[in-house]
Amino acid sequence: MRDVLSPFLAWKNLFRDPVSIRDPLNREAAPRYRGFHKNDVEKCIGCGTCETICQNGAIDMVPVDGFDPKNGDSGLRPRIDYGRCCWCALCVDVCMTGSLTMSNAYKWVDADPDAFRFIPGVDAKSWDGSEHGYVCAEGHHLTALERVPMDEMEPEARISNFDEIVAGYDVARAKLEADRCVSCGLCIATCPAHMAIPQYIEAVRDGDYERGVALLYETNPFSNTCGRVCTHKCETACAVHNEGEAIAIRWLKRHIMDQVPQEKVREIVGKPGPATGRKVAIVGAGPAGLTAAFDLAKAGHAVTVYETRHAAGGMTRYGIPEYRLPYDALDRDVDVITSLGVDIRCDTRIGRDVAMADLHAANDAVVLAIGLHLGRSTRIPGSEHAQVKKAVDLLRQITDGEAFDVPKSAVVIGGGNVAMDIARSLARLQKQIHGKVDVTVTALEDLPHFLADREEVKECGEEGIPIFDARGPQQIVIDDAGRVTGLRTWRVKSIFDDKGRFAPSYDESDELFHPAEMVIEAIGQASDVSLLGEALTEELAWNRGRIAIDPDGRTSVPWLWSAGDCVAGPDVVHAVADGHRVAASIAAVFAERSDARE
Amino acid sequence: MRDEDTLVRRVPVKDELKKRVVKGPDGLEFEVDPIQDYYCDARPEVRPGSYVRIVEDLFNWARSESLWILGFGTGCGAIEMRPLMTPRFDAYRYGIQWRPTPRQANLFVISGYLSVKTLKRAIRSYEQMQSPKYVVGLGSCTINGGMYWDSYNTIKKLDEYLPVDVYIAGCMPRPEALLAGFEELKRIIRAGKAEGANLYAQNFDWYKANQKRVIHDWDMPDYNW
Amino acid sequence: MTFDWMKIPYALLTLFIVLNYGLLLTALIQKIGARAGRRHGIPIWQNYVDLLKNYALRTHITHGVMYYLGPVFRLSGGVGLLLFVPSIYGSEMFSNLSFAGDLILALYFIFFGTLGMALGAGESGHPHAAIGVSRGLSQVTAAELPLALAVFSVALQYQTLSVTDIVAAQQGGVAHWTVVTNPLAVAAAMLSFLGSMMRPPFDVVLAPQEIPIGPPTEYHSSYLALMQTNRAIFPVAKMVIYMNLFFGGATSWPVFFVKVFLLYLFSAFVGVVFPRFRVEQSIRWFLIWAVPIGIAAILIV
Amino acid sequence: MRTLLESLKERFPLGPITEQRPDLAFVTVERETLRPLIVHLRDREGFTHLVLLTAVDWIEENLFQLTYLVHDRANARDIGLRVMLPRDEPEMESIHDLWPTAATYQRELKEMFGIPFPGSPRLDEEFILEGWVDIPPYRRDFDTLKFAEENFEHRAGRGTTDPATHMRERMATQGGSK
Amino acid sequence: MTGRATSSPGGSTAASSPPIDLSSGKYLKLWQGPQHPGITGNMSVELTVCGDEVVEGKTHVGYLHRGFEKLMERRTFIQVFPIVCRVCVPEPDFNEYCYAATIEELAGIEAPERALWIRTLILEMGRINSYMMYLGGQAGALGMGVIGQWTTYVRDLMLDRFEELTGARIYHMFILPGGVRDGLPDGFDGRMEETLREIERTLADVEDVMFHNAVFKKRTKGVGVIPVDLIDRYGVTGPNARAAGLPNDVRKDHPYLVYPELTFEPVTGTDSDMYTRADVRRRDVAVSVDLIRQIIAKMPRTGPLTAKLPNVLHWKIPRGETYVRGECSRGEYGYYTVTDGSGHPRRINVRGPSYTHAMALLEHLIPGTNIADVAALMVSLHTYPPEIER
Repeated sequence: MRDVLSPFLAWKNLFRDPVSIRDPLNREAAPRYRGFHKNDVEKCIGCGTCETICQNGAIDMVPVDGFDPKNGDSGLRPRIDYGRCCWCALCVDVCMTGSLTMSNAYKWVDADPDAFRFIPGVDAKSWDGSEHGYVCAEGHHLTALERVPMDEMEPEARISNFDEIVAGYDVARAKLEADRCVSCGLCIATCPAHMAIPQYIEAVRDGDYERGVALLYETNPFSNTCGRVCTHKCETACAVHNEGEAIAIRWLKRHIMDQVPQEKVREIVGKPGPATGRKVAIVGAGPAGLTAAFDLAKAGHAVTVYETRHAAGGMTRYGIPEYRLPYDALDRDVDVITSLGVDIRCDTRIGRDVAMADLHAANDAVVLAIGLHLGRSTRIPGSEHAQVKKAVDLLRQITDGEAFDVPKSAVVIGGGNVAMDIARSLARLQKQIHGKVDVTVTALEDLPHFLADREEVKECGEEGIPIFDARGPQQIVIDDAGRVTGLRTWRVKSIFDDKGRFAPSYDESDELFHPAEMVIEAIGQASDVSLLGEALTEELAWNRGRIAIDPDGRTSVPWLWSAGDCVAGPDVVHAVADGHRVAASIAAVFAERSDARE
Repeated sequence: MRDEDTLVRRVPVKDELKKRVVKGPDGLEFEVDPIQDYYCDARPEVRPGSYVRIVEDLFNWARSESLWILGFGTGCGAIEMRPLMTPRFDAYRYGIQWRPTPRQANLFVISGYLSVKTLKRAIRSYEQMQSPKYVVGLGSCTINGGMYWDSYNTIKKLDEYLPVDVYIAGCMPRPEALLAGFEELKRIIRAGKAEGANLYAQNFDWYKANQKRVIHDWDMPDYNW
Repeated sequence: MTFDWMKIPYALLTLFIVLNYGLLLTALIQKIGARAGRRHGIPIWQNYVDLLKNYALRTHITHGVMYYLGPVFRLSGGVGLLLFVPSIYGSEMFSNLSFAGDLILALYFIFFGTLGMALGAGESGHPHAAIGVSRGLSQVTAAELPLALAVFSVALQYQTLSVTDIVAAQQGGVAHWTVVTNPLAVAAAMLSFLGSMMRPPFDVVLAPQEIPIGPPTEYHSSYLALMQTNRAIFPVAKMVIYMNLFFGGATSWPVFFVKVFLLYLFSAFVGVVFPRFRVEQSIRWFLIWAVPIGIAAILIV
Repeated sequence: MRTLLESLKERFPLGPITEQRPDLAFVTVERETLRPLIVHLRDREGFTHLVLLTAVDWIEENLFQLTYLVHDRANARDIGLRVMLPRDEPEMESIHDLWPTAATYQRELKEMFGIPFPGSPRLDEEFILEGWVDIPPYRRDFDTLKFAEENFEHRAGRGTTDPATHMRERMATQGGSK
Repeated sequence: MTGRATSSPGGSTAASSPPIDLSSGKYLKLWQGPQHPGITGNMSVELTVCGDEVVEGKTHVGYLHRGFEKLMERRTFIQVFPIVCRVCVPEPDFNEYCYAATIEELAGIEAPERALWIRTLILEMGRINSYMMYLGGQAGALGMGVIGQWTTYVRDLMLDRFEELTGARIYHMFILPGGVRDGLPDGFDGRMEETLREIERTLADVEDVMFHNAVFKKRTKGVGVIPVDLIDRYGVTGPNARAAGLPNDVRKDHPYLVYPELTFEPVTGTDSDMYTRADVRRRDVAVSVDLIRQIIAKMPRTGPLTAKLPNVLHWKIPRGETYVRGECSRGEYGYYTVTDGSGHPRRINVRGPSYTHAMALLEHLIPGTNIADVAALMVSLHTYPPEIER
């Protein structure tokens, strides 16, 4: 009987209110709901990682008006196709800047199937201002944000010698570091040489170092060098940099070179091309000159490089201390280039040992890659004193092993890498000779605007070198005995005037005195253009003290090209890029000429 | 457009569909061609609405307020239909009901992706519905393939095969979004713009060509009332 | 007794009232059923819209003459049933054509529509329709049996076959209603009533889960609309008979409305909470439970 | 598990064994050994439950791997039997008489991989696909994206830009020099 | 509009509905599905009937086939994660769990403790949802729509809990390889408790109306009996096997996640008919409700949610194969994953319980039943077509 009557209990619901939602058309979804996308387009860098991870192929990267490519921003923005999206929010999880988010809006109805495509943040949508929506859980990242640490010498250990500080990654750590890369390629455009960075990082991940070397040599014959001392602009453009630490691109490059024996590298680089019978002379065996030499030799041209100093390498050898770039690393780079048959003549100065005119006469083209080897002076009172030195000169002396009196105390003027280099080199010498470090650095810029690398500044501090930033040098104090006793500085209020011209203003009340036996100026360099000879100097067009060149690196004289620091300012990888550029230009001109001949 | 021949059939005819001779109970033998004999092969025609504007408006209002959905859960979207018809969302309030047979339904909700096999059934079901009839594409996969964009077995653009009145984006769209979609459909119907059935009749050859291009074993009549 | 031509417009008026009442009533009952499911259910006017929509559909196809006639038969069964029974006792206006018919005719009309449906559905050629019709016929037959017994019992009780007379005999208070005077007959009839209302547990004829909609599977557009019209009229007509035979009839429209509503509610009350029997189970059920009661009713009288 | 494998090794020629978990091991066996081994496992060792039967396409090695996973309820452990078949002649003996449900798996494998199991019921009927015209789709050499692009229309108007290339080109034209 | 025309039921094809066999005239082919209200999901059963009795039933599937196992081979390990849940629509979380578990095992990753608790919570919530769908479906297949109204309502409430926890209603995409995406939101416990109480109330109503119902008993008792000796031969698992008296429950037999720390007993029945199966599932809901309470009470509230993953964009997993199973509402759900050292899975095979239940078992049970019972029988095996054909 119960079985007959019990079902009628269902009717008790008749006396309860229905549970229907009154207005389901305007019901808000849960705060965490994965609804339609939002994008903070100002924050977005267009790295395309969202596109990569989207398994639906729902995301296109498209150019957007008002967003031009710039360093670390491709200028593209994601456009999402809601005919594809599955709202898994992996794109939100993986977003490198956190700009891509989701609202909890969920209603989109349209009769037109082509309407379901939009660029979040650009095409205005009703949910743009929505507060709720899916966000990544705290600490939930699909990619690693912290850089894999690299072993390096402790400051106490390194200060007494010129051994290389960083140890380089071992294979396991390199893989881990390479694994962090999201392969967006934003770095490529930033790299002056446009190296195939994501690809060689992939080679590290795969452990295929020979492929890595081949990729490196496609764009840069100075990978041992650049792997250590490159200015690595790429790392500032790195997508990971936005929420974490940039990939150690430079160290990974070095890691590749460290893994492959030199013979193998030479084998990978290959042989020079079939001889064309054309001859090229290059003045200056720095990165720019040698890169041009490398390319031209690969193309089969006969290349001779003239170098004033005892060894090839230019500023990388004479400007960068050994603890940053050991000479054998540089030698390996040079070795590959000479293995292509490039003839490097050291201790040969143009204008002294060989005349410019002879070079012109004997070659089809000449490249000037003479670098910046003259230190600039502050020209403050006392700067003519003998104990006031130029940083570049000192560094050269150190490299060549020339003896000089290492001062017990020194002050360096300048906030660039050269200033750090000389300060730290001096510190090492002081430690070796006097047993104690006493070097001070003063610079016009305040710390955040230092031109030197962050690591350099940091390591400087670790090595016991105090840095006084925003100090304008006023006078080098010389005592009655004619000895330098120190440097007097004022605090800098501003470096540039309203129009952006260099015109420092000082707070005269804030004066400091830095006692020192020697003052070293490291405020910039200039080219030694005396070797050109008067006639050529006259003939050439100039641009603010530098040789004027066209975008291909050609000077106003048809047979003369110029490349590297002397035209573009100090930067290793830029010099490499320049070398490639002039080599390509020369090759093109040669091809034109042979066409004309036929 | 591809070669007409490749459209027709790339898969051999099934045995039960071949022409055959059947002996009747009275001893007479006659030939049977299943595709021709058992199904109607008439072309659909465009059926205009009433010429009297106000009558048509009234009819359209009635049509919009009485949406009978064909109970055919073609894809995963079917799962959100149940909440729609039960206490929480109670779509009956909005004049929306289920019909188990295509004859009596006038709204076909394509609930998500259509596999080729289901497309075949969906076309037949659609053709059996009476005009005016409406199609709602539910979910992103009806718009552009959705997450099955690279699948070998699902169609990507529903409007290539059936005339669609309204799309609802989502994967899945929530019941609330479905209701919003139905409200939009009602608006379109009231405005007299939901003429999918006539569109289908007008572009009949185009639709058929598209359908035949993906249904490789086309063994249906071209039109099935 | 001469035929009063005025009865025709009056009968049409009855038809009109019943149609509207039927449409609203079915919606109301659906709403009440929906409340058991904890929701609101359709708007009360939904049936009108559906009806209008179905009449407004632009295409319809036919499977032959009988297919066409099926809904017509069904509707005429409903209308006939209604018209040959007095709606309001004592009202000249709404006694309809009750002079002409008696209980036997009414019983015939109840069956008539089903037959028409059977023919039409059979013509539609759909296996579901065929199965549904065969089930429908067997179940209706089984369900009619107790009703017939009950009707005979009542006829014996009141010694008349005229519905009007039976209603007249029940006037004067609840105590005179057949439900009190002949409870067994009413019980048998009410069980039969459940069987004929196409609600669980006896809706295997329509059974959407196995033979969707059953006989009307193929019906659509205006055919369906015709059947919907009938679905508004026929149950009311049937309930009018029940009301007249067992519950003292109605002397005014409000009483009419209330009694019909309660009767309808009874079927919904049972229907909502039970699943459906299989066809052979439901036939056995009628034979085991309803028929003996009917026989007992006759025996007692 | 170890003792069981040892005892199996004595009775049957077994190939490489992988002990994935304490309760799960995979054993490679020859095509001919499969049936006696699986009957032994089912009837003597209590592996009464056929969990799944599926295939893996090792196209590089020109092999199909059939995996028969059987489960021992009493001891809660599984053994997966791997049978390697040459891809060009992948026929395999049917086990539908041991487990009726295997017939379904075998139908699917026939359709999706093209591995025939002669004698299995309804083997040649279409199972999941209908009107299929290409090679069996689960084979590795079947490219689903290509098939989808050739067969189905995708909505026009899509198109993406590679950030790296775009940046390089645009930044080069933007002004060249620094 | 003249001309002979018939429609075959529910869009079943011309191809597969041959005319009545003229030679005998005894049999009728009847298609149930794919467009048919009495079919669970999008599949069809081809019935050959003789009178009201079904003499043969063939299951036809493939209407929902998307080629998931192929698509997974084209995707990276993280990209597989959003698509696996689509394999089984009504209870998607088992796909996420099994996939994540196989990947974690092959890649040697261990999900943190807290994630395991949340995973268990989600799986039990999903189980309740699935059972609620089933109860409504089972009653609905027999013409009792009101049960479906109630159960779908409480399922909706549970979906609300899902929504606030995972950010989605149906496809949660929450159990990432390595962990889960987020912790419980504020105030979740209280709202969950309310939902559980509503479920218990509804369950009591369902018991009164559905299980103490003369007609329901009449329709389901003694119908669709699976003899105990067929259980393993037909690969029957889960409630279908437990209704036959076997205590087969992966949660007990192969304890995974945090089940070892929870107390519960597998629910079993004795008669192995439709009624018992329904009853086992109803009582299983109560077990799940209790489990959820235990989980909420015991779970750690702090701690990491995900293990440290390698960069998912270049994630590679060494060659290997494994099988991980779980007890879903229909039985044993498992993923067989093979990797080959590349960034994509070599092969993933989804073992859904419906595969054997809806094909071999259903075809075995159908002959001899009444047409009217086919729909209910199919429901009582509790099969979900998408996991059959994937």
